[in-house]
Amino acid sequence: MVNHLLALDMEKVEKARQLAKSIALKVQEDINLHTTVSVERTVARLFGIDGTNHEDIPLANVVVDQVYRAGCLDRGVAFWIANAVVALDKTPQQVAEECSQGLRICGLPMQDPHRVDQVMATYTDESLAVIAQQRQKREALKKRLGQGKGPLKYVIVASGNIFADVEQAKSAARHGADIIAVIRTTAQSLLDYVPYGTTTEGFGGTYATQANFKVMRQALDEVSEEVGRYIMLVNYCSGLCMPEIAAMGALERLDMMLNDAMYGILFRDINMERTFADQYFSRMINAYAGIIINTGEDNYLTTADAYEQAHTVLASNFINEQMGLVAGLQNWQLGLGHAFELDPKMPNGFLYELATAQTIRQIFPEAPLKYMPPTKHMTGDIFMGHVQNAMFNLASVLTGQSIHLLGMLTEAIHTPHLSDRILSLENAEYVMENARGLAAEISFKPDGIIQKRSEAIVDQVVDFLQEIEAMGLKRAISEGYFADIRRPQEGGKGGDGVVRKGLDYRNPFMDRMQQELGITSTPGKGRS
Amino acid sequence: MVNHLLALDMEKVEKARQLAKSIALKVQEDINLHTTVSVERTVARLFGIDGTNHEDIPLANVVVDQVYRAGCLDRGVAFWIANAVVALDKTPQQVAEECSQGLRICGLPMQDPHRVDQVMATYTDESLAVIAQQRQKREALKKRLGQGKGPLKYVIVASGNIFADVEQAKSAARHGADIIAVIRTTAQSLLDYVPYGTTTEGFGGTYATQANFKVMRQALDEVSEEVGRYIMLVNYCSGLCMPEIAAMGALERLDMMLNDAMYGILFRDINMERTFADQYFSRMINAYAGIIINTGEDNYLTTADAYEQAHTVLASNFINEQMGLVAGLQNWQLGLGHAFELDPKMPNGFLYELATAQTIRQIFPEAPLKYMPPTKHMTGDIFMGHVQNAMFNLASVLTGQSIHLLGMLTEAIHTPHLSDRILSLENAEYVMENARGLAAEISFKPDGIIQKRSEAIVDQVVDFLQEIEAMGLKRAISEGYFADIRRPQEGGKGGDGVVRKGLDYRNPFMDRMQQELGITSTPGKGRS
Amino acid sequence: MNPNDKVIKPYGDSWGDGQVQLSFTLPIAAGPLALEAAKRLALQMGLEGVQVVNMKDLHGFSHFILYGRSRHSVDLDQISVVDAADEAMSFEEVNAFIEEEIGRKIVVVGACTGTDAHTVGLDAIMNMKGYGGDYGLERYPMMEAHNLGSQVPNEVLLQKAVEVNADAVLVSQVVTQKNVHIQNLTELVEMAEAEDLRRKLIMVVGGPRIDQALATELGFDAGFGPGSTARHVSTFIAKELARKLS
Amino acid sequence: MNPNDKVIKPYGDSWGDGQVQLSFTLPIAAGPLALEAAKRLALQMGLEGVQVVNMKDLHGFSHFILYGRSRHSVDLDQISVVDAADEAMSFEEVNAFIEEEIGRKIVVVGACTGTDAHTVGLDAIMNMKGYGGDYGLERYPMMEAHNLGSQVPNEVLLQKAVEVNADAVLVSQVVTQKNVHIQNLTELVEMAEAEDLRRKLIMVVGGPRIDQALATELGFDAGFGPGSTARHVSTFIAKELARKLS
Ligand code: B12
Ligand code: B12
Ligand SMILES: Cc1ncc(COP(=O)(O)O)c(C=O)c1O
Ligand SMILES: Cc1ncc(COP(=O)(O)O)c(C=O)c1O
Repeated sequence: MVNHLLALDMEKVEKARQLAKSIALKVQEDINLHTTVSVERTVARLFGIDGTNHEDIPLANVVVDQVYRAGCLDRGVAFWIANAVVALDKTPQQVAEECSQGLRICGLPMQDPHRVDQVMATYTDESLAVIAQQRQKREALKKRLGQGKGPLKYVIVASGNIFADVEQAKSAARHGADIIAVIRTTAQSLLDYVPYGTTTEGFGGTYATQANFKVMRQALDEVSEEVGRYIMLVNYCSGLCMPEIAAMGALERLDMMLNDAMYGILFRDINMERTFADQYFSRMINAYAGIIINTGEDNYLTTADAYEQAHTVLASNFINEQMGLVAGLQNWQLGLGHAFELDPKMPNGFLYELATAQTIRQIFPEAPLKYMPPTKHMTGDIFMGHVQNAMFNLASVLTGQSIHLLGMLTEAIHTPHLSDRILSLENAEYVMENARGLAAEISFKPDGIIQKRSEAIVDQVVDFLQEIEAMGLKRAISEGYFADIRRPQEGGKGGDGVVRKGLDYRNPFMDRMQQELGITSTPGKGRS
Repeated sequence: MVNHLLALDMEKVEKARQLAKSIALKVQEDINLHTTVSVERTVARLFGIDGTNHEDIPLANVVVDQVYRAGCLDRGVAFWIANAVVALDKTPQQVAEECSQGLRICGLPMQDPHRVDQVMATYTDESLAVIAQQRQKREALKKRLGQGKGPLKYVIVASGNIFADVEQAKSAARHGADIIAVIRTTAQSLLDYVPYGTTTEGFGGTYATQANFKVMRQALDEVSEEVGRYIMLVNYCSGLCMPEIAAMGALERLDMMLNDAMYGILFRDINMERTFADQYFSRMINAYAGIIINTGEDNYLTTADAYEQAHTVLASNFINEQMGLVAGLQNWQLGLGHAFELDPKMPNGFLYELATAQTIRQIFPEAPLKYMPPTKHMTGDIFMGHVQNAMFNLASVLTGQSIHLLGMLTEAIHTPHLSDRILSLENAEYVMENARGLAAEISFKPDGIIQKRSEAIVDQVVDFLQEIEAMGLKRAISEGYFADIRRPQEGGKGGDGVVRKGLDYRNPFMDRMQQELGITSTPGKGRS
Repeated sequence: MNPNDKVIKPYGDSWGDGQVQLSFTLPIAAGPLALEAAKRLALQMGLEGVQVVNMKDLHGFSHFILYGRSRHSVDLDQISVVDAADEAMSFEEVNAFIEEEIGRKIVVVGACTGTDAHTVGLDAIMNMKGYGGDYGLERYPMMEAHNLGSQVPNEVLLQKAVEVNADAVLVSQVVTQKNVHIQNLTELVEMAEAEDLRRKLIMVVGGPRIDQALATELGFDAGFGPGSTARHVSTFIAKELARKLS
Repeated sequence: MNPNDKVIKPYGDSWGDGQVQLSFTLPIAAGPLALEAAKRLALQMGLEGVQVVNMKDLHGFSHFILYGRSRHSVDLDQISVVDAADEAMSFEEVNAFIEEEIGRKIVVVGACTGTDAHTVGLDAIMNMKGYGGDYGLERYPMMEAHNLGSQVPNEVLLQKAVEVNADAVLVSQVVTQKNVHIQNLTELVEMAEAEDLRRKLIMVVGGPRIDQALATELGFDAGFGPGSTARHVSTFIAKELARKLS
């Protein structure tokens, strides 16, 4: 239940929401016209295509690249695979393996459209059934084991080695962590393929691979039973393989995914069209799989000033919300991000932090908000850092945040060591339990600093969204509206992987999920 | 200005205050009948008797012991010294020196009472003039340099070596400390004399000597100019030499003194009569010198449970207040003590801490409350300890405490190292500045946990004081009413140093100060 | 190094990374010279890849926070320790043991000696109520426990021991500043020896900075640190007395 | 040791007490064995009077906080360091120096190379706005600064350097996990050498874990750590170029 410590002008909030909706729908028009190599590889994977060729290239890439190079990806890889399945009487996996031996599937004779449709339907059903089962399993486990009290304590593991990550994750769970995120190695988001197998070499993170997902999920299932809480697993549905990772996560029962409509553009210089198209399909998969997404607005405040730009975070929350809803996500799946990033030297900074956190809390009452700790103003002074985190922990429990990323005292030094995580968990446990009832005890003065700051942010956000709505999101991004970063509308990585859908484009997963999720406003097929 | 976050039942508060007054006045009756060796040594010191004999025994002790052993202390040492001064035409110091060579002053012929009176008056005037000058100097410095914003940051130095203490104190002042307390070596409170000269060997603290006071005062005066804030100096007016140290502090311009009506009885097993008589005279000196006292109720919670016994702290605050007022202290001089000592594992402990701190704040709105940090539940986990201190810092700024003893992350390990103090100062600076405005922003729910806890404590305190008033304070102490500690009414150290005043008892300092401070209710002379 | 090795190193996030955090103050102002001095100290301590992550000027002093990889390791097979906690008997077991093996009450005298006034730790061991879920020695039917309280001079403790014909003395020392406890404990043992009491008495010391090694070094029979409860102490005394009497 | 000694030790509250705090994790469960192992490690590090003040069980691991007195000391007279901060010229001075000594604009190219996407540090040095009160290199009239941004492959950086005829390259490395920066920086120097650019270019690296010693070791001309500003970097480059040209 969300506290109403602030008096919000709900008309302005509604106005902002409508502006964001209009912004999102405008982007969506474009999204509907395009597919991407990554979307198509996702389809291939969901058809069961797994493994790599002799050059370690994933078979999903082998197949899609071939179709792309042959210039026939505008029809969707699903069609070509199904056609080959019918033509050769093989499974999609076998077809893919043959592709890596030289088979050219676009060159195969066209088969009976009815049988091709049937094949598509069969493999789609099969795959979606697995995802649905995983979703049910999660729900059953959550019901049986329960979860932490919340704000849910979320920690990262990032040793680079999945087996070391497992040790670290288990130890964290045993000390009170509710959510484990396996941070990705620094280079992965710009790889246009998903590495294969379990991995033990990463820098500042561990490769996101399906095998790694499986290893960690199993370990967390074990430790969940041990601690009597369902421990959630998170990875990054972000970068050039966004929807593929969504599919892998759905199959391996991840529970949350970092997944943002704009992060890749801003922070990885990924092409806009690519990002928008990828995020749409990936969100649909997350929606279907019952996965909670975590958006990345917190990142804005690492490059932009947290006081000046607080409203940009909120604006982006609105946009992420609308783009999420359009893709079929429910409100309870929208882990909108924000952060405790004010300069600790700012007088009354804590009051401003409370103002932002509580404003966002009240504007998105059903969303499992993701609250990020201080990072930018953390220094090598681990003692002071631990105190900054304590104040963050307090702000979180006071404003009823949902997903609470634990700040690490060593934030400015290294990805967390085993003991850093435990110290942080103890910090959060103490502060939150010691002050749990405080939110219900207090109210904010009507004319106080906190209330006024909240009003200012809401006013700013309306103006800001109005400007963006007028110029369009792409132009706004190109003009540095978010995070003080400018990205050209046509530039960025992975732009060549965007393909305009043909009239006969098919994506049976999208069709089926749109139907099941009740997405009507956005037709799945392009009109050329 | 004190916030009114809680609705207190002021009738009950007034009732408690009246009960405490009655308790104090009953004790005072007894006090008025007695003097002690320490009170008399104080008189000797104020007459200018300084230095030690060849056995390192302070001359004040030499003189008073002699008079005591001769069985004529009931007349007061002032008379005997003045008589000797007239008889021998020497200064009190010369008289004392001769005492250490064998002179027996009780055996000297009685001199003209008028001349004896005159001598007493002269030396009393002289001494009190020095004290008054120091008081003026303090006021001028405070006015010119100003002080910190408050809660005033109070740190201890305790290296055992006054010169190392000076380094540590200066470094602390430069990093934001407002108040420096030189902790006494562990053995000193039970010494029935005050060591002499500068000292470099102490255990868990540094000897309180007049020379050490001077060294530190000078260092702090220098650093006060440097940092542009008047840095206050604290020592311990406690133990068997309570009033002597008051005199030393008054002469050397200390600004605060740990000085409690019951601490010595409870925590040092000092005789009750002795403690009560000593505290009365010492407080009068502090009152005259414009020194703020710090009472020691925080100590109760190191042996008793902080939740169960919170009301005993408040009860003792009331008693210390009344015994302070009786001795001529003003409200602004009453640094009543309390502490943040709840078990950090207690759910909603922070709310209970706020309740107590705010209740005490509102009950004593003019008192410069002394708020003590967590000590009992500090462990070797310095990281967690630093967070406990952060919450304490927050509680302090939220409830507007006055004198804020900084918690040290190494509390469970050692007396503070140089860097411990700095880390703690930075912790407090951050938390307090970051949340300074919070108190003015919030209000507590009328039916909330905090308000109810406050009411419960006030109810308990009235009952508790009622019981004590009925049985008398001495019996209450002997039955373990405070700190879970029982002390027999007749037992304890230093009891043999209590002397019933004779009809002709003279203490010119007490007379003069009572007069100047406007103390009328309590006649300074005994009737036998 | 792998997870099954018996030769272990500090661990950060990969096996054998040797990660150690350290902090200290140097008595010179912060600056390049102090920084270099800090690094050299860390090097001498056997750290590699030394990272000074924080240098703070403290006016004439400087405070450092460092991380590094320890070159040192410890071979677990070379260490033999006994786990007192594992071997401790329960309240009932201790009493039964005393009844059977000694056949009379064991008499103990406890005190915070010297200038030490920290009674909470000794009380935790001796008082009825006990500590950490274990009853204190006063509650043991087969023990006669005398708690003399705080700031007891060593001679007073020994006098009392003689007076009640004690089997064991229990000494608590909490203040350790400038090794005041070492002085005081050494004095006690020397006095006991001088008065020819040492062999008769089981001598036990406890406190937050006390451990078995230190206790033995100072001539005590046992030392009990943080987390000790009456069970540990009573087990030790009962067994030790049985051994002495047999 | 006394306050005027040149041979210094860590300081707690008395001269020469050598007080050091350390913490680490051992890959075994907490208990007497782990405790002893922790102490032995501290001993090997040259600590005396080791106090394990906290042992925490982390399920198969244990975390320790320790204090001790370091046996090691450092002789300040044996250390020679230059204080870059003291020697740095001001914005105006640097520009004047370049005009006089070089007589033309200095061309620099900067990038976060390899997979590193942390641009804030490099921007702090290069952007107009600058950092810590100092303007960035782009603001210098006598500098032509090209900031290539993040995740720039080493070859792209060198190509650009050739293209604009750069005098210096500025590399930022923030991610240091598993020494990824060492690999990447070594590769850059080797490439520069292979392409015979090394002698022509002044090569500078910066980042929170970079210092002069590491930079030199890897074959760079200078390394800039936390707290560096454009003044320090521009002074170095200007003087170094003047030296090379003379
Ligand atoms: C409570 C307390 C006090 C109370 C003591 C009340 C009382 N009646 O005991 C008061 C307020 C009076 C006090 C005063 C002082 N204190 Co004090 N105090 C503490 C405090 C906060 C807690 C100690 C405690 O109760 N621990 C809980 C008990 C259960 O733990 P324990 O003692 O370790 O006992 C366990 C084991 O060690 C063992 N054990 C202990 N004794 C024995 C004995 C036997 C026979 C056995 C078998 C086992 C055993 O079993 C116990 C249960 O597991 C500590 C800081 C801290 N958080 O630790 C400082 C602390 C101990 N005090 C300290 C100091 C310096 C003082 C003073 C000297 C300060 C001064 N100059 O005025 C004074 C004077 C005291 C004196 N003359 O001794 C320092 C000691 C520094 C050092 N290492 O030397 C500490 C560490 C605080 C600090 N950082 O400065 N103190
Ligand atoms: C902001 C930030 C980000 C932002 C970066 C945005 C951007 N455009 O820069 C975002 C959110 C994108 C990000 C992402 C990641 N980050 Co990051 N991030 C940080 C953070 C919070 C602050 C860094 C910063 O901006 N510092 C401020 C600047 C001014 O300081 P500076 O870089 O030290 O620069 C100064 C000096 O070093 C020097 N300098 C620096 N460069 C240069 C160059 C030259 C030529 C010169 C002369 C001087 C110089 O001068 C500067 C001014 O004095 C730090 C934690 C922290 N508090 O330090 C983590 C941190 C650096 N990130 C880290 C990691 C691991 C990552 C990720 C790899 C995590 C992941 N797996 O997803 C990703 C991927 C990034 C990638 N591919 O590189 C780790 C690195 C750990 C390590 N030691 O290897 C850190 C330490 C956090 C942590 N504890 O895990 N991050
Ligand atoms: C939405 C989102 N995606 C991804 C990442 C991680 O970085 P990357 O996947 O780009 O390496 C973040 C970083 O916090 C994020 O917020
Ligand atoms: C009033 C008072 N006196 C004295 C002391 C210090 O102890 P002692 O002087 O008894 O050694 C304290 C301890 O905190 C105290 O509160």
